[in-house]
Amino acid sequence: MAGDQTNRLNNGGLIDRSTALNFRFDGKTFSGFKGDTLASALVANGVKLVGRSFKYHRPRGILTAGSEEPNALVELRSGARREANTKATTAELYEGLEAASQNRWPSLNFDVMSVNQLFAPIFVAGFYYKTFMWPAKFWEAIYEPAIRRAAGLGRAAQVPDPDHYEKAWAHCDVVIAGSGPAGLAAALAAGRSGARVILCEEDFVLGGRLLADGGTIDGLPAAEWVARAVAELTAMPDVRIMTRTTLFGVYDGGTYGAIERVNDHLPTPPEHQVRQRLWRIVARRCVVAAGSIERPIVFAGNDTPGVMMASAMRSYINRYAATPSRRIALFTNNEDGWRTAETAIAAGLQVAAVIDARPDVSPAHRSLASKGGFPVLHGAVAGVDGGKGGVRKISVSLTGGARAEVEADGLAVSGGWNPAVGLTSYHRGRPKWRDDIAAFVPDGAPPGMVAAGAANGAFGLGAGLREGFEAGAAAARDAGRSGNIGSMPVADDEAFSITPLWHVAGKGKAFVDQQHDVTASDVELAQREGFQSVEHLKRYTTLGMATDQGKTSNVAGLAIMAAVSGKSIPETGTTIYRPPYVPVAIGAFAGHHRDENFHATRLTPSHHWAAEQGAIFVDTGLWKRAQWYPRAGEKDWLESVTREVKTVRSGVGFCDVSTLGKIDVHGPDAGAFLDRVYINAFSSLAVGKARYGLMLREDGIVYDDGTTSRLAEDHYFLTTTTAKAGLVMQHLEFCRQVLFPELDVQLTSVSDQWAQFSIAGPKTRDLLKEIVDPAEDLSNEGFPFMGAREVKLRGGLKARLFRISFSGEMAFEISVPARYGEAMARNLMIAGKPFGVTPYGTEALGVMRIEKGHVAGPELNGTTTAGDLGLGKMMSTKKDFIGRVMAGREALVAPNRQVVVGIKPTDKARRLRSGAHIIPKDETPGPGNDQGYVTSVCFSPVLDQWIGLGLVERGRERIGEVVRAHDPLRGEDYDVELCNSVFYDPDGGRQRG
Amino acid sequence: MRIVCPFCGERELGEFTYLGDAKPQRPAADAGEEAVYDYVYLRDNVAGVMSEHWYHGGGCRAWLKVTRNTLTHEISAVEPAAGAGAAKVGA
Amino acid sequence: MADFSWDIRSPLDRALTSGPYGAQGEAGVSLTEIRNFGLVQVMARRGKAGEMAKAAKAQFGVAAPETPKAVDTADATLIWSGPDQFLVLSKGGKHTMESLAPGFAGSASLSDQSHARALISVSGGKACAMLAKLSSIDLHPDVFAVGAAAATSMDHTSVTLWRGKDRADRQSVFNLLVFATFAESLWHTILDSAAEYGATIGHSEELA
Amino acid sequence: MKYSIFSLARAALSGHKNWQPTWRDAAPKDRYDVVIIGGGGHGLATAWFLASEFGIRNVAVLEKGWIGSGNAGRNTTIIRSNYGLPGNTGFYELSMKLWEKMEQDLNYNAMVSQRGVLNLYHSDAQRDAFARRGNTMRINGIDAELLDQAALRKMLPFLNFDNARFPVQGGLLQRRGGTARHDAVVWGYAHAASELGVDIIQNCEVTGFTRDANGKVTGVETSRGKIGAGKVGMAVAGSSSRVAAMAGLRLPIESHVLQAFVSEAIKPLIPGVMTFGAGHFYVSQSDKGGLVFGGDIDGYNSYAQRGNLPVMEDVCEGGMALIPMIGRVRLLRQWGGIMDMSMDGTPIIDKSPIDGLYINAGWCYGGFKATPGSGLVFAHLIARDQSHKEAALFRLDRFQRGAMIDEKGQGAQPNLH
Repeated sequence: MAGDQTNRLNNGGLIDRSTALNFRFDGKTFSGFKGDTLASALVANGVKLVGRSFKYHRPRGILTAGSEEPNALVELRSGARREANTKATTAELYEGLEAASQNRWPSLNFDVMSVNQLFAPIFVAGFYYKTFMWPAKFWEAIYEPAIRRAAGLGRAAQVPDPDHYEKAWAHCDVVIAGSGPAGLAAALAAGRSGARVILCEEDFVLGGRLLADGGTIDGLPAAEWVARAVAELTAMPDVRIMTRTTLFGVYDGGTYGAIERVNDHLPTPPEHQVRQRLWRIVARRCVVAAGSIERPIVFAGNDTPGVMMASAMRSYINRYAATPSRRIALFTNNEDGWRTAETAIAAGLQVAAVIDARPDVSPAHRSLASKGGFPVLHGAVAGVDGGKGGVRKISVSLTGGARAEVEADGLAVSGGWNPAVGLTSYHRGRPKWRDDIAAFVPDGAPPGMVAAGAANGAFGLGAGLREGFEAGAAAARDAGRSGNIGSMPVADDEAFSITPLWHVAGKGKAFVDQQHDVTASDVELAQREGFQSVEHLKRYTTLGMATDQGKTSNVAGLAIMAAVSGKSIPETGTTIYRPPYVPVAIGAFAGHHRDENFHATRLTPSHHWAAEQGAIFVDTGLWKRAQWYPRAGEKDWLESVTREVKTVRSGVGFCDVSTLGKIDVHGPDAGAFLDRVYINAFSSLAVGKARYGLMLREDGIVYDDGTTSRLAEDHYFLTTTTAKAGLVMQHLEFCRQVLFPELDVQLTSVSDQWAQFSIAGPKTRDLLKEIVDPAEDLSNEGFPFMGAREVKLRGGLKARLFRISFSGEMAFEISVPARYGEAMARNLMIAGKPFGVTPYGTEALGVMRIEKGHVAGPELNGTTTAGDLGLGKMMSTKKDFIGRVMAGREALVAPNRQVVVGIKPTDKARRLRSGAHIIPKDETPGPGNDQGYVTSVCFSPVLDQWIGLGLVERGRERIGEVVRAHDPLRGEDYDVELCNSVFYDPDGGRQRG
Repeated sequence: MRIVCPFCGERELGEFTYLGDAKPQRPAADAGEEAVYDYVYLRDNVAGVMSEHWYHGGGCRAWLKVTRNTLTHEISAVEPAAGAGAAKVGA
Repeated sequence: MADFSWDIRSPLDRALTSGPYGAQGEAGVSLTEIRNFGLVQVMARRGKAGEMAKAAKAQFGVAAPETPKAVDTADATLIWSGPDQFLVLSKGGKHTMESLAPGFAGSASLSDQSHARALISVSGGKACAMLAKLSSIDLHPDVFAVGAAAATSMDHTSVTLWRGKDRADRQSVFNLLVFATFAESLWHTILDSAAEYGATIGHSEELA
Repeated sequence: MKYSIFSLARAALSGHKNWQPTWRDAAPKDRYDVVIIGGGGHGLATAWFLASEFGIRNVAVLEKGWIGSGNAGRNTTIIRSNYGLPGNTGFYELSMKLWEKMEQDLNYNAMVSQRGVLNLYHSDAQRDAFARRGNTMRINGIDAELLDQAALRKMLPFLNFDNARFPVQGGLLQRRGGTARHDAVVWGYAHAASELGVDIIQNCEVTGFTRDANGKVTGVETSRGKIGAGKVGMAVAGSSSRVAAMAGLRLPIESHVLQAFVSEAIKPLIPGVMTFGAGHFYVSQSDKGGLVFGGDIDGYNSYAQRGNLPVMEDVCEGGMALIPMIGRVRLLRQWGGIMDMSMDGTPIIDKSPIDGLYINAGWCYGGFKATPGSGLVFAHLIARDQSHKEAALFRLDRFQRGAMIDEKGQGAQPNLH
């Protein structure tokens, strides 16, 4: 077996010694056990140097044993699954794990960029704001690229993430964040009361600090109590325990975000499974039992590998049976830190000394010291001797001024504990300061949330259980659950005495934010330069902005700021706490919605038939629409589209137009209703007739257009553009429910009910006669232009037939129930075969509408008026309608507005392009003479040249004028003639014939 | 955010679409340009409790009048628009 | 005269492949498309809710739902679809626009939706877990009991969801009406969500 | 105090003990010629231009919290001048030209970095709209390039070209666009304005206006007492309606929340700024290494300065759809700012109907890039009582006249701009 786990204790720990796991760190093979994190396995293998810092590239080790880790960050996995900045302290070990240190070159041991340390006197906080300004060009060319390369930490994969993610919803009465003593007690109380409970634990084992610190609960060893509690909870059907799940944020209405790392503990997710799952948990109540985070003390050399949080050291020794050091010194300012000395002795390790910043030490600890044979030094650590090899010697400045030195290979530090106040503060709450524990605790919380246990500043085990149990019971009660909650778990409360100590003055760099290399003197410099607000401090020095989100640095930073600016800590205050509580993969927030699944896809009723025909599809909103139908031998799209247009204009063709929005408007007041939403009248429309309608927004600008037919006295069938279908439905419902509730009208979307086809061309009637029951009169008299009625088809199927034309040809639109859509397409091909029928796509549709001068999306662009579109005469003066008043404002009726006009190049061989601007001939283009632009273009088979529509200043008064089409983006500039926008059959004889 | 639709019950934000302040009333046809300008463009833009139009488009398609605090997002009341559920008018 | 056939094709005709899908072993989810049904939307006219209710009672023998519920009749299910409106889902299209119109004349407007939706039945031990990936609704049996219905959204698309009677093996049953033009897209999303549990895919003409 | 590599090196020798505050933390005087409400980028820039361009140095900038605590300090730091409508085009280019010399003007490195801003298109219609806009830019003397898919494949091979719901087809690139370090812009203007005698007064909240018998504004009431002023300018994005209400004005503005996000710092991955054209997502990578990204506003009126999950998910969906390699990059922080969403998506820089009160508001989510330009034209308006020629269309009465400047064509519906 590779590696010998030199620093593994022979007994104990929550690791599975029967399952050895091999892993690689920086190319070297090691082994650990199931139950290890990468950090604990590195500790077990005696690895101390794990990473390099952000700015100075200083050697760094492992500081913590949790998600607050600032230093031990690695690139985990490789290739497409490489994950930068992964905390070794939370990465679960698996067989074959690969990790690499980051932000070093060429190697962790020898990092060229560590020369930055030589420039440290210059590279102070904010130095870059004061230099790199001259010459101006050098910033992008030289300085910035160098800074960008040096900054950053790990490397992200540069290929698509191969794993899958998903999102899900969960609902409960009480969600609990954390499964330490308070969290478990809360879950027991809530679960017993009958509440639906979700217990989230970010670790892969339940128990929180009990896993490392043990204790006695209800007379049982902690581990045994945890096992019983978990068994009881597991047996409750409405309690859901979610491990590897972090509650990261709280949103409005009792919605909580949680990330479940479903398969991060495996090399790759099993087939059909996701890597991570984002949960939106809806809960009536939330108990935050997220514990607290031990904080460092800022002293020179506090970033040396081998300096570790005292609680982390206990985690490694007790939970993982791994010893970070053999001969440990402890530096504490509080009672709790001493536990590490007890742990070390119990594990058979040497304690070199305890350096206690407090004036007094309890008699029990005095006797522990004498039994353990180590000195208790009153004072503070002033410096650490050691480099990348780790701690060697510690210098202590004793109370009273004397110095002492301690030889040790590890230094445990406890500066007290900070309750995890993130979740309770995410609604911009500010925690309050408690002097007795020298820490910020929650001061209120978002609605429905309460903190309990250490997260609320109740550090004792007994107090944590009590608060958790009571919070769980209260939460369940608030949710209306009243079952018997049984008895509260009981434990003793340990004493917690602390003498705050934030910063030990001394020579050498003393780090506040270890990852971002922010030192105590940087904080002092910020204060000197006027960056005294904590938010200024954060932004100027970058303190607290690293991947640990300031969990180990923020409070110390503001405490130092408070000291140098002569204010108290509460006066100085905290920065705003921001979610997520731990960094969350972007892929998880996206879930299923990536690649082709980014948005849903809508298919027309004839889609699969069109695909069989070899249609090329285009995305139109969510729709896939047939764009054109290429035939063998056609060399490009233009040839296919031109053929489709010519076939329609000379024979017959059809196009699936089911994407139009279709709305049934029912009720006695349907006509009156439409009069108010359209600028033209509809109450006067005869049954069996269709009419083109135009809608405005209330600000007088054109909103949408379409044809609406009256199928019965109290039933209109309204169509919208494809793009606006949903929005028009919403708008009409607003009109119906909010603006005009007095009208008796009902609206239903029938967009999906009908397959609708446009059949166009001089032979349309011939084709239709094959399909429609012979009893139906399709003659010009029997079914005139703008007629609309139900017809029977051969075989008995009922359809709706509308004599409307978008192409300018003799045309009908025919609707059949959507499940017949595909059959309809096939039958149109069969029926039209003798007439040379062709299906046509959206391109040909577009060509024919431009030839006819019909406006569409590019002209209905949200800034044009009915007048701009040449439709001003449609505006009724006899009735009120949406947008009527605002449409009359001076600038909207000004004579110099840009209006729709036809445009064609004077050189017939020229291609016209949309987006070209219109400039008067012989003038130099500039802001003063930019008179409009080309909105829509096509190659017109009829005119055998490119034509287009444009919005041009006073365009309709300038028909015949030659102007410039100016298109610098594409390097083009050519003469075009402004012309009538109806290029084809201006009298409309063909569509009426 | 979650809105208790008077017809559907409590639903998540994604099912709703926002329009805006429900206080301005559409002026009568003869009210004149200044009144319509005020209706269309000017807003109290309340920092506090505000009555708003929301559309339950991802659900029952009812327009709702929601009373909501713009400082905290707390919703204190939801009622249907006058024409939502109007079949029961007079019934 | 040309020879036409008016084949009817469900929106999932192409996308649905009967058989097992996803993880092997006992299927956690059954997905069945129901193909032969009629669907008519009934909307009360202004002030006519009472008359519509009477007409419904006369037509179906049971009261139409006035809250989000689905009510079974002998040959149809009446599903609440919004204030003052409900859907008549009938087996094999037994209730049509034509058959319903006389009874509701004057009290309600009718709109045929038979072709506007696809109907999918989701059942099995993992049906709830799978639907939790798609639906923001709380489907716990205490909250969303047999007969509960919802007009809601999945994957940003409107759907009508209701809980049917439990299967013979006491597993949950959910029915889902989805818009026809979205059906194929949503179907693939459903398959993705079901894959980890293993699914049995099928189709049937009739609603169970 | 002059900043340079030499002053830094000198300071290093003395352990950086001799640095002076970047700006003077002033106490309010009784009266100023001009009082600017709002110590964000726009307010401080206005003060600096008043002092440096228009010779008005008896100026106070009042900030209710710490300078830069509003939108100046919570945006996504993008600068660009790629607008398509008269009024916007010239103004934002004026601003861009000021960005290009800001650091030398201010003697402060704001890390103005012209790494390019690229708007991606995914359809022919979108390409045509971009072509129209790009040509407007070129006609106005602004750099713009229309790139096709082949060009983008070479330039940004990591975009999702082949496996996407809406494949990238091309883009409109403004190479002179880019980013700037937002906080440094605030500090730079504060530094330079302070050097010219401007009083920067923090923790000073305006609670009302003082008016004379004719209704003219004569000063402000604040949490630190009354302060007299010849003229008062408000540059209080996010609070515009509230401050205007103190003077009895209603504005064509709604306040909305815009969220922004930053990832953990990683080695350089993404070169410039890019915007997704088929969803709500835009991104750049900061010099520190974090991906800074955002999307659409949440869509409902809000002063809460925080948003909700649906938009956060929507933005990340856009990100993954466009750049599928960022799936394993972790989102580190989310925050929200209050946007003054105007009724046409365009700002208002104008005299108010009240004598002596000047309005600078309605920036929607585009205020950061406008900072220097806004400072110059607002200072011009205040100093000369006349609009700067590049801000002449940003009038308050344009809605009454029907002369909206609506780039998105969404009308009087602020949450859609």
